[in-house]
Amino acid sequence: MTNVRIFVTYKESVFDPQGETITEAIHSLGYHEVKQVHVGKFFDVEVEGNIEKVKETVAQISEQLLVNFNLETYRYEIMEEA
Amino acid sequence: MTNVRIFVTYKESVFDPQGETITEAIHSLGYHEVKQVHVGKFFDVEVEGNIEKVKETVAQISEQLLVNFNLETYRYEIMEEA
Amino acid sequence: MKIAVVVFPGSNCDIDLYEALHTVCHADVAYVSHTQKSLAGFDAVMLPGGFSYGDYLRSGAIARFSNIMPAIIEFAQAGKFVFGTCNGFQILTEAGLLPGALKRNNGLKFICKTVELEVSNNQTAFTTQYQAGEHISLPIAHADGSYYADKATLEKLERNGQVVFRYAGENPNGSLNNIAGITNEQGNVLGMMPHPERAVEALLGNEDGLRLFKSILENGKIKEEAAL
Amino acid sequence: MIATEMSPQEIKSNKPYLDWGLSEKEYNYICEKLLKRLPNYTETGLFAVMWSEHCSYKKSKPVLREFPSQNERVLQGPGEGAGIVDIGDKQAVVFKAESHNHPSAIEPYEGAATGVGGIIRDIFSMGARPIAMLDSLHFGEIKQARTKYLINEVVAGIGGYGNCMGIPTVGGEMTFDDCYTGNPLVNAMCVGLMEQKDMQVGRAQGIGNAVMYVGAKTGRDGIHGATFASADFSDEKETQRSAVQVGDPFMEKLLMEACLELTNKHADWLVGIQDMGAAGLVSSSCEMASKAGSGLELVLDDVPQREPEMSAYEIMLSESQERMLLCIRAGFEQKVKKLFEDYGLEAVVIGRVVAGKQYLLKHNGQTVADIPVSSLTDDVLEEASQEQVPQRILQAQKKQQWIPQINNAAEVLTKLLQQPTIASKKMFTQTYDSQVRTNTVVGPGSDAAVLRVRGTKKALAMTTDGNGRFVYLDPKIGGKMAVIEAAANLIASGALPLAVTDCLNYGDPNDPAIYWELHQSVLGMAEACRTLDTPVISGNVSLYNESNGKAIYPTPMIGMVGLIRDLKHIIPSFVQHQGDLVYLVGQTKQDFAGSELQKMQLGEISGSLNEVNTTKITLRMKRLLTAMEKGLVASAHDLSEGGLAVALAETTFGTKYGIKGELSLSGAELFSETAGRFIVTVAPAKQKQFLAEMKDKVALIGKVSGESQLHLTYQDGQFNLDLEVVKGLWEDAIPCLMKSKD
Ligand SMILES: Nc1ncnc2c1ncn2[C@@H]1O[C@H](COP(=O)(O)OP(=O)(O)O)[C@@H](O)[C@H]1O
Ligand SMILES: [Mg+2]
Repeated sequence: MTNVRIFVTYKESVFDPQGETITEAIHSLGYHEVKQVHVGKFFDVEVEGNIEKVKETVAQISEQLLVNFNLETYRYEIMEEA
Repeated sequence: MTNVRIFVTYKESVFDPQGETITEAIHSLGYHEVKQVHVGKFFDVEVEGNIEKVKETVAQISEQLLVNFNLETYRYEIMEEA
Repeated sequence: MKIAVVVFPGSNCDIDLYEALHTVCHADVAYVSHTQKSLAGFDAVMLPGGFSYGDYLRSGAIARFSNIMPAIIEFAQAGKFVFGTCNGFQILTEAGLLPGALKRNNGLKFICKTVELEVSNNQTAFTTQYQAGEHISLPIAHADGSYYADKATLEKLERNGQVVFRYAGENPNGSLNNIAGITNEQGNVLGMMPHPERAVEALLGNEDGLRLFKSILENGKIKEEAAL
Repeated sequence: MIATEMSPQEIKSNKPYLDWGLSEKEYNYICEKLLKRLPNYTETGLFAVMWSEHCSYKKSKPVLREFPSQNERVLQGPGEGAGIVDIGDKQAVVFKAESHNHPSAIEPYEGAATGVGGIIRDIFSMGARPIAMLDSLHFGEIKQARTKYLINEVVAGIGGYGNCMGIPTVGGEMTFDDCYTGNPLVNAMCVGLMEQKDMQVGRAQGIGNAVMYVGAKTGRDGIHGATFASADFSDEKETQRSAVQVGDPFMEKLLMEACLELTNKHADWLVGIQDMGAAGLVSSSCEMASKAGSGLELVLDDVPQREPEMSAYEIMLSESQERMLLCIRAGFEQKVKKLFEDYGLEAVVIGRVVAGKQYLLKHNGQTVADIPVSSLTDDVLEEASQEQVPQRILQAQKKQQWIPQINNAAEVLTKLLQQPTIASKKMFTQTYDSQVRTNTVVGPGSDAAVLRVRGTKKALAMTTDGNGRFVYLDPKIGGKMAVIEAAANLIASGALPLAVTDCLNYGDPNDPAIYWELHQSVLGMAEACRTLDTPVISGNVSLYNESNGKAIYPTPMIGMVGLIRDLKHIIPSFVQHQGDLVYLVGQTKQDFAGSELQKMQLGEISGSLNEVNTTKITLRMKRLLTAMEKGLVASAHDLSEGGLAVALAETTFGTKYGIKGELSLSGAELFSETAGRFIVTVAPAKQKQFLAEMKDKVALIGKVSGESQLHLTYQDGQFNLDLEVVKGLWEDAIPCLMKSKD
């Protein structure tokens, strides 16, 4: 069993209203040392099989389902193998 | 300037309907080797100041704003210092 | 002309579309479950608003893997009419039948209100009963309605006249180019965030959506007659 | 888990039940009188939740008996998931309200969302399709960041759930007062529509019939949530509360559609159906058995579980959402399973109706509970509560009444329109889908919401109203006023009030002053309900609404539904034509105690209320309704917070018209809040008939004008106000407060 974390973020060029709103909220709390906030989501998945197969599966579910390439890109990290 | 990534996840016993629904969707696509999906979000923040101060700020904005302790917990990683 | 209204798990404007077509327009319409694999016998298919699969992951992202989707895609490729409103529009973009994507409203909140729209193209099968450039009012009700596409796609949409409806007053959600509804290149697939099916009866205060359904029915009939 | 459970002896000596809300006296009564032995851990837990106020109504029951609950239209009164009222054509309207105050104070989004989810299940468990949601929300003044957060999250939770379900949220109310700062009130009401033939009950009967579980799996959510609702808040406790329930509206949508298919198409498979709400599986199953006088056996190993190694106690007390319990005729289990499977849901047999009257729970091959069903539901110790008139009331009666000085009525009106309780709530209501399923004829922003009944000429009007301030100053009169206000909102929309649901929100009932408030206000509400012939068919009690030892205003919420016999009779709240005559219906008295004006000018409320004559007001409202049904009324708006002046301004908002009026009232009386009054506009051609119908008990106060001005001449002055300007201020007031930094 392998634990993989898949990170999904908006592409650079896509406006992220949530990031803006949170940045403003942080500033209004007085933390002006915080310059920029970007928000992303991640998926922690547990996958069975050998590592090559796992990587393949992760790429496939990301590309088919988890990521919308009009807006988003992704990256993943193998967290641990067991 | 320090880049920090703050990870926010649901606490253990909290029901995550989104994760459940995505897991089912992945299974219905035929990827039965994927056992469990948990969804989380992350915040990439750029913070000014020395590292100790940065850590303090990150803890404060997480606790005051980014994390709902009724349901969520958080962890952060220093990504890079510049 | 026979119209299918597809019901996905979590669709909730299915009855609104059905009633607009059946009770108000006296059209021949039937519900089709997402579990079906065929649209045989139908001449048009409509995807209703709602929260398919709870809008979990992204609006429309999971619904596009339904059993019925290959039939809808085939239908679109065959040049038959496909219409999606709100969640239906989101599903059509996720399925790649329409370009671009619908992201979270700039204000981050769900908005339910009536907005002013411009009919930017009245030459589509869905809009022939409107005047070119006419301003109409339709309700919106969504949290993820901010239309996004990259620059090249936007230019192409504009060049081809694929932008059919545009927000004419305030832009309620941050959609690029004020886009509220688009067609595919062939013009037989329309997706829009506003809800024309909520605006077909004077009792509910607005009839501006009626002509959209009448356009489809009329153009469907013309097509049928041409085929004979 | 199970290994670490306390033994019956340990329970007796360590008294964990005290933390679960069961008193020493109750525990002893259970041991000595009911069981004649010591209850084990699971059993003690069952008693603790079932005997909580939330489930047993042990404190409030004697008072609730005061309410009228029947008339010839009522098909189902209190006692089931929701009340049912005949609306003709073999159809019925079903409704109930529910409070989720304590969960929302802790976790506002999920608290509000699961409150909505719960009340929706109550409606479809009766066999009715939910057609509308309303809410009643009371928060602290919009000052602190925490209050703003609570408001945003509660509103988002209500919208998030209702929007996803495709049930329009069509109306409600929202007030702001310091007393709600630490303990906001979040009440939700759901209205459903059904064919009378589809009526269901929550009963488990017929030996051998199956008890089936459907919906979400059981987790350790909100264990002891029901008993939390019975213990007040203090700031220190806030951080330690246990697992919050999370709502899944998508699951509930599937569950609703599947249950409606079962109840409406396969009634012959079904014996009873009930939702699992507070106190989850224990309360739903033992109530279903108790109502039918049956015995029940459940095998807890068969309960679908989300988490490993749950104990019997946890399985029974879990408040996981989106679950229903069915009693299915033996032999139809597979059919039911298949029906739910088609919706992607699992239906599981978890037990049977058995001979006798015991409540038997099996887990891991052992009997973990074996107690009489009735001991959980019927044998609850009802305790007589102490009552005492609060000091503030005794003192108020001795003091002179406050009479405002009005020097600049236009300025006062302008400021009143910006008071949060009066100001536009659009920034919140537009986050609710108020139109989905295309029946909403009148949505948020009018006196009552109106939905047509598809396929008929009928429409239903609905409203929620409460006014803690009046009830605080005089519970009995305030109680009457709450009911009158709800009825007035329906009448103003052209509807005949049918029946009432309520949420009774009060402080700690062990305080004799608070119990007195509860009792007196119920007496007032009951009297008004009797006069109006609007029985109370369902409701909910929420006690212990206190924070740091200070109670909220006693705040009963009245939810009322009315029938409009013909769509033609729907009356708008807004003026319709230039030249129409403006009438004031009802007399204006010096009613300033508890008014919005008093609150604004003094910063607090005080004084005592003048008596309210419910008979007279009812007669007046009936006449007005008749005039409406005869087509004599162009628009109507009832007078509430801010009185006549505010109502006159409101009734023009969103139109291109204004009003030019001349009144024999004083400047102060423009803001008096005498109950049961309306402003009505009438076409000149209909004037004579209108007056004949109203028996001349109305005053002509002006005309609808073509420009957007409110021009008023009154006893001691006059003013001219630009309505466009004040409408802007009225609309921006709440958005400004919500944005401002504290
Ligand atoms: N929290 C809310 N949810 C939905 N609708 C609301 C809410 N608060 C106020 N409204 C709507 O705003 C309008 C005005 O409310 P209110 O001032 O309480 O009216 P009234 O005084 O006539 O009872 C009503 O249409 C009501 O339904
Ligand atoms: Mg009113």
